[in-house]
Amino acid sequence: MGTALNLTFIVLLVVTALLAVLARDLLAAVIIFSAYSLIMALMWQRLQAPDLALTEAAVGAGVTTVLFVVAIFKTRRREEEEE
Amino acid sequence: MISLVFIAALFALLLYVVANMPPMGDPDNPTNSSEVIERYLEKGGEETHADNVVTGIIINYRGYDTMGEVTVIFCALAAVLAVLGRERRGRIYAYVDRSRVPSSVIVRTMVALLVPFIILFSVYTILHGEISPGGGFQGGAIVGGSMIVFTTIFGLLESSQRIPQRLRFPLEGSAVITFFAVGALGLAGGGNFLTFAWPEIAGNLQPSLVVWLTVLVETGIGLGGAMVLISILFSMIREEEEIAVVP
Amino acid sequence: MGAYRHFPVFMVTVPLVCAVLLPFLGYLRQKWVPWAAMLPLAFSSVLGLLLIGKIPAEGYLGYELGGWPPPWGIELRVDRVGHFLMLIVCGITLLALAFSRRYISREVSGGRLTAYYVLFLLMSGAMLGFVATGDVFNLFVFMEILALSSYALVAITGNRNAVRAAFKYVLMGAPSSIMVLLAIGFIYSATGTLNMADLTLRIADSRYSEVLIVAYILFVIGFGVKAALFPLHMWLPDAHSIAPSPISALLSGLLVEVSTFAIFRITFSVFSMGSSGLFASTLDAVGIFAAAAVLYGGIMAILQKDLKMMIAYSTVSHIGYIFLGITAMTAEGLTGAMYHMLDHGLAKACLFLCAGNFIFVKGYRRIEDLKGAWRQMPWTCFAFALASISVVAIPPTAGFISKWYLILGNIKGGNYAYVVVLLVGAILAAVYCFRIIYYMFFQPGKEGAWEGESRDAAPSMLAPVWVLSLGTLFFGILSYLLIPSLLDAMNFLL
Amino acid sequence: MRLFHNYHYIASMLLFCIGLYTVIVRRNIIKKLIGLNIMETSVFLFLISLGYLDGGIAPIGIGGADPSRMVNPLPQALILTGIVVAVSVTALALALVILLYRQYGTLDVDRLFRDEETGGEEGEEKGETA
Repeated sequence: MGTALNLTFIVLLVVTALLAVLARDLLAAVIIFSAYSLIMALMWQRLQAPDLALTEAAVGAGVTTVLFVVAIFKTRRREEEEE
Repeated sequence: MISLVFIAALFALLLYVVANMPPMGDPDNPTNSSEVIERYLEKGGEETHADNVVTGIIINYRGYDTMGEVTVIFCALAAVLAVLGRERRGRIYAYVDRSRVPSSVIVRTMVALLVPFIILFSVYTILHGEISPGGGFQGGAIVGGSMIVFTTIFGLLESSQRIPQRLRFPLEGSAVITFFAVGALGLAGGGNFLTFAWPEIAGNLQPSLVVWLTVLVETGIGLGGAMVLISILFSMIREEEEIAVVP
Repeated sequence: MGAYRHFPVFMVTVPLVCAVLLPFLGYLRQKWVPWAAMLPLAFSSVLGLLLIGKIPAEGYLGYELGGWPPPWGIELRVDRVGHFLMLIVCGITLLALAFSRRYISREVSGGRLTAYYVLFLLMSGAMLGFVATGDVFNLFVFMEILALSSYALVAITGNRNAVRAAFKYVLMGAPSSIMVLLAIGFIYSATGTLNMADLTLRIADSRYSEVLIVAYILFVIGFGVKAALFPLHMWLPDAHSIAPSPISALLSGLLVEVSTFAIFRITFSVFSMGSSGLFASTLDAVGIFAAAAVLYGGIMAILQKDLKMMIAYSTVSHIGYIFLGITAMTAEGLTGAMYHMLDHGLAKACLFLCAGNFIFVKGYRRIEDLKGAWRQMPWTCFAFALASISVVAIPPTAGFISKWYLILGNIKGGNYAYVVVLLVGAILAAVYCFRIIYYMFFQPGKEGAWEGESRDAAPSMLAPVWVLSLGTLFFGILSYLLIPSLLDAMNFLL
Repeated sequence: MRLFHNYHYIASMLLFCIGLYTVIVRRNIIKKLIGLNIMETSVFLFLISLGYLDGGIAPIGIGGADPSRMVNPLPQALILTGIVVAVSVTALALALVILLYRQYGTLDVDRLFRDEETGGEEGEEKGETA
């Protein structure tokens, strides 16, 4: 049971990481990255690190994501096309 | 193409390491069996007077790392301000505030109601750091997060009046300063820098003294961290073109 | 043990805390900030000087922070070599700061001026901590303060090229920091401790040598980016040439060397080499890259048209020299490497500050524009010439002494190919340095290039330059003061 | 078999390489920074898994929790510092991105560094001055 849950989390982590990397819409990528951070926080809770889960949920999914979103609003949302 | 090959080679190398690493979760592997951990876990409670061993390590055993850590966030603030500059003072300048997101009354009311509770929760997180998960920086990040929500709904002008620059400015360095002050206090007691306890001086009061100092440092980190995060956010949100208006 | 056992921690912490207090002064009295910023560094320098001769007989001065004994708490550990480097750091940062006062007020204004001094102090304190610490994770923390402040200082003018160079630096520097963290994770997994002295003991009888070797490789790559070792140097020429001149002096004269010192430390204090053949072959590979760096840096420096760009490529070349001393694995080679850190710090800081003088007074950056410069700026030109002589390694200067020992060390280690490389490197250095000296002193200037009212740079900008260039001469002539104790310390390490 | 048992480690190495791939190969600079963050969290995951103990409990000694069953608290303390460092680097890098976009109008590294050869010499014009 525990292993299955951990493996599910890991698969989710890899999938979200890949999606965040491959998405062409930067805002979408950042939101997926936020989901990645939240899953990471859950994973760390599973590894008995509640302090870090709290920190990652507040910092990784919260502050970092917002900083990214602000930066995207200040710049542009879509990745540029190949020349 | 070269970079792909490089990354593949690196991955293979790392897999090779992982295959040769001690099994995870085994009580006998070097990380879990060293005497370093034993002391932290068994004596941490009485030596640092923090039931949360992680807090004990952060504030007490490895306090110098944490002092470096708070210097890093201060450094990040100085760096961002050096690159982008501070937002203008709310009273003197007004600007075309484009940071607001159009929102309905419901959202505005809910946010206005929620933010105080989020801040209350963060205060709890900071002050309860030594007995439950959480601590200074987590609480600070939560305050920062709540101000972010507030800013997106009510705009930079409004929120920079709620937490004005002249309030943030003196508090931004509070984390480093409290840490240094507490560290120097240990020196004054005849110990080393960052010593929290002097049994011969404090006597029976020592446990509560350590707890109070821990809470003091946590509060400093929380306040400093929150203010730094908010200042960084404001600095990034601020618009370039500002128009001066008569107050 | 007297009060001096507390000195290392104050040398590191006081600049950091003063950096945090500086904005208050900037708010009250902007004009005092440049002067006030010198105080903590002067304080650290004084403490550092007072420590001379106080390092105990066991070879290091340990300091248990928080009173927790080493494997549990963090330890600062200043050995003779570290103390030597800390003194270099104190001296050069102080001189660069003195130079900054006039120079930077033209390039940076308003609130950023305070930010400049804050970041400068953070960077200096972090460098001191980086050298002093005896704990690998603490090393990482100081490395991050150092990295963040240097990223920002490169970009501080807000000039578009500066921002771009800083971003390039971030893109290389940040992943390298993460690699160092991963390496720390690896050695922690194999030993269960983070203290360097404790690690040495446990690595010796660890069962997980594969993990340790990869950790070592990651350390070398991670610190190699910060030290700009040849294939990882791409950020250096841009960042060093575009940053304001005092910052270029710090980056080139200190940051790169401090990072090299980290590799030195990891190699000799933590992994205490020689336990396995694979470590030795890693170090051999580093030696090949270092030799490539010497040649590549020298050739690229000759090809440059921009003065600061040329000095930056010369730094790439000289980092190769230092690494060749480390990979020689002999006491002479290591002494040469350490002495080269001193010489290179002084000479490169001097060259960059001279370039700063040219930019400040006349706005000239190109090498061509320096033709006939000595008529108007004789003091700067003579200091530049003296520092160049040290870079080329001509006898009475410190550069000669360090290269002598580097060559001696490589001969003793049996690496004759590297001896040839070192000699070729010196010839390349002669080409790029003497070209400029020739331009300055023996070529007629362009019409109107060196006329006008402005004379040589102000005394407050000439003094640091001259202290540095005379320093190369001083440590060249009086090298017998330092070399024996360095040789002792190195024999102790091996 | 040990390789499978250490699946947390494998996952973090995989994530590390995904992040490194993004930093090196992707051309958009915000994407690169996302990759950087993925790299960082992967290393954090690795360090936390190092301290895990089978059947362990969180290292909080309330209500007579058994110290011998607690997971290793040291990596957790280190990672807390690491997270702060990560967010600091991200903040600075994003500030640089905003400034770069203001000055170059692009987020694409190839376009950003296209005129690099001449960049050092024409670099006199000031960009934004505060």
